[in-house]
Amino acid sequence: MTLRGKIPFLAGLAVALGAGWVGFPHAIYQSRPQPVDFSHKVHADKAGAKCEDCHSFREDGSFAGLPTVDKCAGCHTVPMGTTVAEKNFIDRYVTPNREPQWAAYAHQPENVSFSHAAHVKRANLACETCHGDTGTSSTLRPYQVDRISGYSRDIWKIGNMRHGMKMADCVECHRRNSLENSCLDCHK
Amino acid sequence: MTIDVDRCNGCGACMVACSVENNVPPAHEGATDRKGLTWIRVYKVDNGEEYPNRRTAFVPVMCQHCGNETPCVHVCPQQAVDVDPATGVVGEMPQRCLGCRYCMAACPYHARYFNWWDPAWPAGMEKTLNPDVSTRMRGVVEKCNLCHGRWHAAKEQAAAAGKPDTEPVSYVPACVEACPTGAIHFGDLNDSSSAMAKEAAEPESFRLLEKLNTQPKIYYRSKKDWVRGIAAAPRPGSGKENGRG
Amino acid sequence: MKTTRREIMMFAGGSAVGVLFTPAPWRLITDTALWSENWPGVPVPARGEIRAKYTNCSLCPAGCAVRARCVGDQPVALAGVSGHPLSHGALCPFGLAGHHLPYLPSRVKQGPVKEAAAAVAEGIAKCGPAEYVVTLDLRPARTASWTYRRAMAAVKNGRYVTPSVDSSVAVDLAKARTVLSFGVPVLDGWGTPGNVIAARPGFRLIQADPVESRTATMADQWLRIRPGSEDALAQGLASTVTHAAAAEASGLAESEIAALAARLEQNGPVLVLGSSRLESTGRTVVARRETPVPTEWHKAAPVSGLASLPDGSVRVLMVDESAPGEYLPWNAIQKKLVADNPVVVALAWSREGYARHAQYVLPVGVYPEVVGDIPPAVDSVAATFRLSVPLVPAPESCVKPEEFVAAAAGLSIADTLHERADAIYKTGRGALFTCADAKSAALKDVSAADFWKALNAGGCWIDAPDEKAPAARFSAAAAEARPVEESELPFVVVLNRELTPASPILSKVYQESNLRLAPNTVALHPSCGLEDGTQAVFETLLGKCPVRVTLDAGVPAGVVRVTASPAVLDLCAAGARAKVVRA
Amino acid sequence: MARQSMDKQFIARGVARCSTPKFLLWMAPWLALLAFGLYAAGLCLVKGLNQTNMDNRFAFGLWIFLDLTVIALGAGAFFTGFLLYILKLDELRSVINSAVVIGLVCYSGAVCVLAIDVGQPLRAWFTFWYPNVHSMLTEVTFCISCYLTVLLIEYLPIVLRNRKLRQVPSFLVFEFELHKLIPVLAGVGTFLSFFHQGSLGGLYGVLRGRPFAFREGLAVWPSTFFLFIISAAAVGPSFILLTTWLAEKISRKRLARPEILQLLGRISGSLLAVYVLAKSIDTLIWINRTSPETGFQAWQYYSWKPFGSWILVAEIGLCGVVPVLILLAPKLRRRTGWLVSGAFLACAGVALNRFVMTVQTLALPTLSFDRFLSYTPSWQETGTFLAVVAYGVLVYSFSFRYFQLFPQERELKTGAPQVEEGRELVGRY
Repeated sequence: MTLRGKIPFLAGLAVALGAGWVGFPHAIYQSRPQPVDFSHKVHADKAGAKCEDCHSFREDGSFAGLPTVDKCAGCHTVPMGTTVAEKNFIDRYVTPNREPQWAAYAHQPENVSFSHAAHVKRANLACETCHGDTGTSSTLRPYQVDRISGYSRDIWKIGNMRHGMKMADCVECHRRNSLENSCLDCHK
Repeated sequence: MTIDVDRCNGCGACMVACSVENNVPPAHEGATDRKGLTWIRVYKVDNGEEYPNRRTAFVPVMCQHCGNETPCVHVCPQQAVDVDPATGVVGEMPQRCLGCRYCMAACPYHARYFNWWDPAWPAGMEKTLNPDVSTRMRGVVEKCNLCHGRWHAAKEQAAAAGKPDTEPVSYVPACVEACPTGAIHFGDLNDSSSAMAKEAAEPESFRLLEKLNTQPKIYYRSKKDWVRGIAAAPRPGSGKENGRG
Repeated sequence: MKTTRREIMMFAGGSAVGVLFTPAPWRLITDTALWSENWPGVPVPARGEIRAKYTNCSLCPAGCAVRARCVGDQPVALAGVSGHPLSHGALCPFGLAGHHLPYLPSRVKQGPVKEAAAAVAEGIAKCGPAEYVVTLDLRPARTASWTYRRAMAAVKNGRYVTPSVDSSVAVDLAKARTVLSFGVPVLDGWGTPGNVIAARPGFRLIQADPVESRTATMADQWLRIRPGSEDALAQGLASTVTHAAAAEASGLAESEIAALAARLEQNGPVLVLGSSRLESTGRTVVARRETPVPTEWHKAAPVSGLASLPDGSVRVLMVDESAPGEYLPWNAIQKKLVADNPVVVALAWSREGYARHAQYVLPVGVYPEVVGDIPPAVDSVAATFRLSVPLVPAPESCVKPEEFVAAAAGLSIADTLHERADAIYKTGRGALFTCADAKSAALKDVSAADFWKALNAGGCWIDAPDEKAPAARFSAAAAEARPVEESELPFVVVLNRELTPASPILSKVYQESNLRLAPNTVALHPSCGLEDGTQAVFETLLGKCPVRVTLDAGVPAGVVRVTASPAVLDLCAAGARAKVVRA
Repeated sequence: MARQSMDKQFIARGVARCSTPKFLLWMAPWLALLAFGLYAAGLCLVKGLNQTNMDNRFAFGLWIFLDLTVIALGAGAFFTGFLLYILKLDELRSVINSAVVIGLVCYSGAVCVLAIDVGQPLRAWFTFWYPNVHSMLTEVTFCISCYLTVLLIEYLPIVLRNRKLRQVPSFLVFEFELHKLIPVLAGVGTFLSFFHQGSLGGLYGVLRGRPFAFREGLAVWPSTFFLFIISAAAVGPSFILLTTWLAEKISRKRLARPEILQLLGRISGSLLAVYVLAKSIDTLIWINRTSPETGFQAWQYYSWKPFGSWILVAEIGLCGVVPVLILLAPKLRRRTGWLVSGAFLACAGVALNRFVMTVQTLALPTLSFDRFLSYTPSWQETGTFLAVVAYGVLVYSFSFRYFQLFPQERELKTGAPQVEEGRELVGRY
């Protein structure tokens, strides 16, 4: 068959490859801005805050996760800086004492039972291992969620992370350190 | 785990506590004792006699956590079921399950349950769900895993307290905690010094269908001969239905 | 140029091949599988800090202590409080699921409060000389009950009525060596379950029961007597009739009765439950000291039974159903109402009780939404005081029954619970048990403020043992089975006590297994001719209601065992006759 | 008119087929049945398996039973292929195409039903991604899906040899290439189907929790593994025999020489003989050793009515020994009536065996305090299965009309004018 005859075939091939590799990865995620333009960097530098200061543990060893607004109110009842972001934050959330609807990048699926205590306190893993350089970011990137499964994009590795947070990634590390590897060790 | 059949008065507290702990939904109106979800189920068993010789006992049956060639584990086509080498607990992952129900056919104790309906709670009641256990969806199999939610909590506290992960954690499943007569005991069978191991070794202890050689980790106890008799295969020929409960 | 069909097909072919070499199809099947993990219809439990709260269960008179596991402020699981002097850490299936009750589908949420208040006021106003304003209290001896009695004392012709009048008679299980029970579910929710279980090794239980109830199963001796023959057997044992006559009536062997009588002689002290014919011995039944109340409360209406009211005399009836208690059949109440439009107000959280009959149904808070005290259970020799503390807020629309009644009677009340706590504190008697540390402390060593604080944290005050508590006896209780009335209906009714309404999760024991007899279900002997699970109609001389049939070899032929839900109790009492026909 | 002539162009040269309207008339009821079945299946998919009468105790029901049966009957495809291409039994060329279509129909049908039978079809592919190599079901899934692909490829040349389609040159080339491949495929197919027929048997044989089904065996495979292989191989030819005979009756044509059918019967008979022998031995071992060792006296299984010991007699005797005798007796074989009934009995026997393995296994109690259970499929279950039957008939009829299922048909046609006559008459009305 002549090359000319093959053109439509090749065209189809090209179109499909383009769509699948370029278009699809964008289309599958839905992107949502964070309620507040928060800078981890500023807080780390100026307030000299460590991660645990805001993302704290409770007495019973469970992890509190994102701080509630009253924690922020500790410092930010009145603007400390001059940024618009801070002013908006105070007007919108601190003063009326409303919780901002943060979207947790690293939010795990419901059936995962992840113990920060076990990983941070016992295994001494650095936060960056899973959370990438979020701690030093000067702005919050928009939260991207898979349109179908509803899971955060960070579960599948995102740019600045060493690895993703898929089961495969957990298992890989657990295997390497010959730790628990039966289903219910990590699933609830 | 040991269950003292002589102490069980069949109140059903264990069944309720289990469902509350593990986010097992209330029955769909179409559900029956054959389409329900009861990780632990108390059967009413009698000796087949008539009054005054009639004797009745209550036998709670949950996953027996078989130790030897666990029937459900190696039939599952996609590794949704496994035996934790550390604890010996037979774990099942509803999110991995495709609902082929092969494991249910394989289980001689009928301890596995299928979600025939989407789980549904009356409006507002979903607020009372236990955050340590994920809810299941329609079309998957689920069963007792000795309250792994509580186990996770115990492990987390141990980790927070700086204990090494080699140390076994202690907790009790919901049914043990709920049993008002204290008929159910829970402990470490491997530790031969433990009260558990001692109870299991006593002559009045028995396991269901022992001859199948599935090595269950649930031991039943009774001083009554006829009760110990229930461990055997169905009485041949007796078409009599005593499957109430 | 024009594209031919062939070119289009080749293009399609090309893209088909191409797609396979992109992530798209593989990601899509992965995502759909992930979607099935949390697709619509699978609720996600709320996360949050886990806290423990303590309260006392007000679902039955036992008032067991409860430790609630809460996420934030929302209770997600209940358990007993181990080491508790009264409930010994036990909790029944109903108590274990108590935190579901606020979300019951059958819950009353709205009600005509103003209209009801107006109607009551009008009723009181035009209440004639021989007519009464009545408050019916299903759970007597509470602080709220005292409020009702004061309120009824405040209105002209006020009457305070309760189902059972001897709330101050207590049973001392620890003393008994033999317990003879006539159909009383001793091991199945009677008294304080934890206390009964703790005392169980100390006594021999003889259960006279027509059916193989859970108690009969666990008793040391089960006497399967004919339904309704309890009284005859009791008389036989009390030798007011001959053993032969008793045997004749009860269906037991004469020798059996003789042997039993002898055993009662030897193995005293004997505690007799469910019959007032036989005398309990050895002060196993005593008069309990009243839990102290402020002296100014003593200007209160007396406690009277429904029987004390003449028929057609009740102009205004206010029923407090907020705390489940013994249910009086509606036809008995109806007889007492005046002919020309009486005012009946039901203060209820469930539609299943008097709400079906009252013209005004007002929503009230349900356990664990409301604060209230729980009077001592029948097996508590010492007076007690413990509060059922709210774990979740009650809906805005709910009224407080005692406030409604007090307002109707023009009685102004303050924080009655606090007043009573102070009255108790003044006596300086007894000890305080605190749940959090499971410790008891003498009341003298506690400050009044701490006392009140502890009570609001599920704590429990227990009176000092009363050495010279006089022996007492039960008056013939309403629940006592009366002889079978004559009728051509084939079955004799034996009632089965279940707490209704209960959490939907009880479907585990009602529907997804036949462990307990469900409220809308009757148990019959397999020989009855109906199949297991048949939809049928339960019919008595008073009416009918739909039921499901379940077969149970433990129920003798000619007997129907039915769960005593309000709907059923409106139709029959124990020993009544009924028939069950396929629907 | 135009589309009818169009339609005619697709029908192979030299064979006569009934008129288009008549064909459509024949297809219509089956299409209706298919539609109904698809609705039922849809209900099960959308509303969930609560639409069925299966439950926690009867985890498997009608569907699994019939899947096993259908796959056993479909075995004709691989076994004929095996005989033809590997053992070079050339007479069978005249039924191989038909066999392939039968196989395709049975397997694809079974797979579809399985997809509905699982609670979470969206996750079915996990079996390929996280396979549990110890599970017989994994083996089944892999083999069946692979073999289905093989069958599709084997089906292609049959399609491409269609009179109209061959006009496309590239198709012709492709078909030719494929054809050289067929023996290889047959080999692969044989291997695969041997395996999953076995695994289907193993499915139950390994259930140590179900002493009624549990069997000891060789290596990792319980005896049922091998019994299923033999039984499937045995009834495969019988089923082809039956279908061919049916096709002849319905189309009123002679499609294959009687000798061929008798040959099929003989093959079937001899294999069945082996099977019956093996099965009997297995049963004896099971009754006397396997079952008692698990604490279950074998005779008590048969004390739960209605499954008395008659079922054992029926399975091995009536539907085992009897057809063997019929099919192996040359005299009887020559009489179509006997031949067909023999083949039918053989098929029935295997169906009964599959029924016992699935339904009776689950009906029997294992705990001393549970009861013998009964189960009747809901209309949704039945409907779904009827859809498969309809689908089978449709595909077969369609293939029969437009493709060359029976190469001998053309020459036989001239040999049998009277039949032809009849068809013509019918055709005219």
